[in-house]
Amino acid sequence: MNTFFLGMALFLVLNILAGLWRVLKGPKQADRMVAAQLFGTTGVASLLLLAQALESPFIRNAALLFALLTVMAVLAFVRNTSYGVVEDNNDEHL
Amino acid sequence: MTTLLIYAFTSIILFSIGLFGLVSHPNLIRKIVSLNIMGGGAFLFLISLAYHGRSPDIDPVPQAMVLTGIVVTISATAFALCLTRRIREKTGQCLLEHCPDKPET
Amino acid sequence: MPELLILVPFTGALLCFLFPGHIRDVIGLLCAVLTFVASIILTGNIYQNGPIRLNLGGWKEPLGIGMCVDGLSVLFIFLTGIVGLLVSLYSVSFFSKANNQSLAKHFWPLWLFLWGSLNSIFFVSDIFNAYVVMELISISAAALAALSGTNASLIAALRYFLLAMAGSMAFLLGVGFLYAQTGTLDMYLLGAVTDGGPLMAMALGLMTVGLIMKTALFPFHFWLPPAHGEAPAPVSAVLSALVIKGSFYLLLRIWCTVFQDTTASPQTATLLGLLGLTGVIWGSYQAIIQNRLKLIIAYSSVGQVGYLFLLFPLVFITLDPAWKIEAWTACVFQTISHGLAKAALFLAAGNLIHATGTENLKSMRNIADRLPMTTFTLALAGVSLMGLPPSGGFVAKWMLLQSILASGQWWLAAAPILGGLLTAAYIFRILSQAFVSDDQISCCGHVSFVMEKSALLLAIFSILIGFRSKEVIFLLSEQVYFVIQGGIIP
Amino acid sequence: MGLIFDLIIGLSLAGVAWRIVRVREHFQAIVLFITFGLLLSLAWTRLKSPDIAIAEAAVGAGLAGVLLMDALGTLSSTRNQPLPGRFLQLFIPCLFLAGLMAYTILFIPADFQGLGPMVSEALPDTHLEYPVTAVLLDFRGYDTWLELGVLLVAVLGVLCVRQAGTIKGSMLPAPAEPVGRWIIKLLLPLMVLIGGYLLWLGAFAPGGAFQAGVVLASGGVMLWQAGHPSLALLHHVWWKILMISGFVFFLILASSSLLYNQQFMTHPEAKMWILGVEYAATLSIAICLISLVLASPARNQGDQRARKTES
Repeated sequence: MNTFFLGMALFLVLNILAGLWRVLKGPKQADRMVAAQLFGTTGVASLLLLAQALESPFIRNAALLFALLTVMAVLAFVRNTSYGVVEDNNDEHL
Repeated sequence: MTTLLIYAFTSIILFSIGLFGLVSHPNLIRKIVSLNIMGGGAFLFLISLAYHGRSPDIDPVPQAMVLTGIVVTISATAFALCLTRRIREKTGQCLLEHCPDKPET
Repeated sequence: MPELLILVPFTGALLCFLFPGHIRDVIGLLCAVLTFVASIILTGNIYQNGPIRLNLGGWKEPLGIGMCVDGLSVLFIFLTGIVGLLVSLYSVSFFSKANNQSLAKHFWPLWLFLWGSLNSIFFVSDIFNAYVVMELISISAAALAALSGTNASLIAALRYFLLAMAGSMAFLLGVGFLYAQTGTLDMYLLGAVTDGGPLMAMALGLMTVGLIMKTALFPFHFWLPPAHGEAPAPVSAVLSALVIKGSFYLLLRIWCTVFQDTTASPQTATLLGLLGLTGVIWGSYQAIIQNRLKLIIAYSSVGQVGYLFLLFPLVFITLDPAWKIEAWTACVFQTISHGLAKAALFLAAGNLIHATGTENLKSMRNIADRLPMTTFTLALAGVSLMGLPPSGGFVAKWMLLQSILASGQWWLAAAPILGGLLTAAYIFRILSQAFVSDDQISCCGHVSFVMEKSALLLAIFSILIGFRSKEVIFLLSEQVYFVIQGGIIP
Repeated sequence: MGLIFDLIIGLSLAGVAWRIVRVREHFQAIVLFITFGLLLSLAWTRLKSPDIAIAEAAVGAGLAGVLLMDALGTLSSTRNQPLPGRFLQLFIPCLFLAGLMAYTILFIPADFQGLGPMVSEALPDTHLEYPVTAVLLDFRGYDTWLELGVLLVAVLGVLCVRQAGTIKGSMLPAPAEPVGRWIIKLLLPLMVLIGGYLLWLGAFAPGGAFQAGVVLASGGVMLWQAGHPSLALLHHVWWKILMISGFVFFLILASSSLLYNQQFMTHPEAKMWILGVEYAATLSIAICLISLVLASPARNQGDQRARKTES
């Protein structure tokens, strides 16, 4: 059973790698940010799977923190883009 | 042993990549990010050692060292970023070379 | 007693952070005096009773962190105490000037933190602890270097800090390699490990590179002149007299305690010596061609630091213990006399800049009869840097030359001889300007009594230390030799 | 399966790191760096170090992202800059160094032991149940003290660079945004709860002062991001006192232990002590980190000028 969980976690990691394509391609900054958010979610899932596979329940706390904190980078991004810090030079990007 | 080797190799590669980024990038923010990658490499090396120990438990000393190291690195990063922002505020650029009020020597 | 040297400055830093206005100066000065007294007492204790080792928290090594105090550490502590006290005195007056007033509230906490962490690096006996302390030193030193807030100083501070951080990372990876080989972090236990494999060699390489970056040895010296030249005078004095000595001390400890028999190879030692030699010549040459007073002094640090690295080929290739001690003493003497003389020079330069309002060498004309005391300070400190008898610098260079001749590595002799000549050139260049009279330049603002006298005292000490070589040799040979050789204090 | 997992994680860490270094656009590098943190915390998890995974999750996902994103500011406008030259001159030495170190690693002794057994032997004497906490607070308490010092000095340094008297002087009124306000209503109570939970966990399981402090700090930063005034209500004297509390606690411990038992950094055998240290450290870590993130230089004047010179 543990191998199964590990395999699923591996699958999710591969998913993240596939998602990196979006970060590299863009084309908008927001696309990249959303891709990173997606990684956060995938990361939570794979951490939970790993917690099961390695029989180490405390890893779930790390998953909890990821779920809670990945939103902060987005908030910073939104604040910087929507309140006149990045926008003027990047109009075609947003 | 194999797990140790895989992660130790990774850590070495990370350290070298970070070093490369540090010396090759002119931009300050990128330099600081590269330093963080170097730090990640050094931490990964310590933790792979902790995992490798003979005893069934993980060696807690490298873990404590890495925790301390993470705090130190985030503080240093924040300080360096503050200096960077200040430099950009005053010179308009994030580069070390640009230095208008320095007379030629 | 060694604990107080850490506790007092840290407490002082916190109090200075909390309290505003003049209370801050009083607290800062009080802590400086207390720390100075403690360092003198500690030096006396070690001189009489020999090295001590403390186990923090009551845990024996390798589990707990130790502190080790021997002759080598107290010599550095002693230097830090004297320079620290006089720089603190100077800063009280320096930062009470109108245009510097707002800087005092940042200066005092950072400086006392720096002092405390310097003291703790001189006691260090655990390599990971050394990493943490080094970061403490780098951050506070970089913040102090950025104190004046000009563009150039900010950039210089950041350049220094990035380099210092990279050095720390290399050091940390080195710690990892050492731990992988030996499973311990205590320096003395590491020194007892006899089989030096590739892991140890790699650790030695990483740590050495990391530390010479912070010490500004020749190819890594580029950060030093702007960082030291752009800071306010007391900060420059502290940075060049003490901060680079902190990482040098750690390098010495690591080479002599951890790697001395097993890994330290003659080739690496020769390479370090060669870099030191190049540094002496290059730094002194650069100092000659500068036109700004503080840059001259800063480049001269690059040269003077080079001398320190001549120790490595002398100690790690020579086998005769008597000459080893001679080389050790020369190196420590160089550290102390350079620290005192350089602090004096920077403080005196601060006085001149304060009086004339500029630091261009040309506008320093006329100062000899207006500011005789400051000119005298420059001359005295210059004498010590050049290595004229009877100064501390002379003893250092004399003993260096002797041990070079005894070890048969003739090429190293170029450093004290050429370096001395080049040093004389830039010192005379400063002094000759001082004695030129030029009616067009009107001089001078008033320099306060304390600022003049504290610079003068430092210069006098740098001369006087030349008369106390017997005590230094005793401290190094009797009280530390055992510790340097990797022995564990009972 | 485990081996494949290790290989994939290792390769993707190296690949992402390489992209971070080589990518042209700074914004992409930062987004990739956040991903790098995620992969690292998977690696910590795999290496059975949940403490580090939690810390990395808290720092890498939250604070580091915010710090870098804020620092980037206008810079992201300089797209498509030329990649740095001198590629080979710098790359070959780094490659050589990597090869050398990789070769060295093969010599790690197979019977490597570390200090693990010794710690578990001495653990009963510390009155702590969890070895990592015991190492942090007891065996290597001096390191932890100095680590709090590093945090504090970083804040002092930031104040010095900003030429500001207090952190609050340099704090900006954050723009009030409706979405942000809504998010904090949802998340802030959770953050406080989880912070407390991690702190409580630290005595016997992965978790502890630093992790809790980071979570609380994230809460504080989030408050500010959403334009909530509550942080500004704290009087600056209290701010300072909270900031130094962790360091002061250790300082008092260190000096009092000198008095009653002549030995530096020993502590009384009481649960109260551990609790006190953990609480004080958590609070001061949280406040210091908030200060580090928020003490950002004023964005209006300088950046306007900066943008003009850049474009």
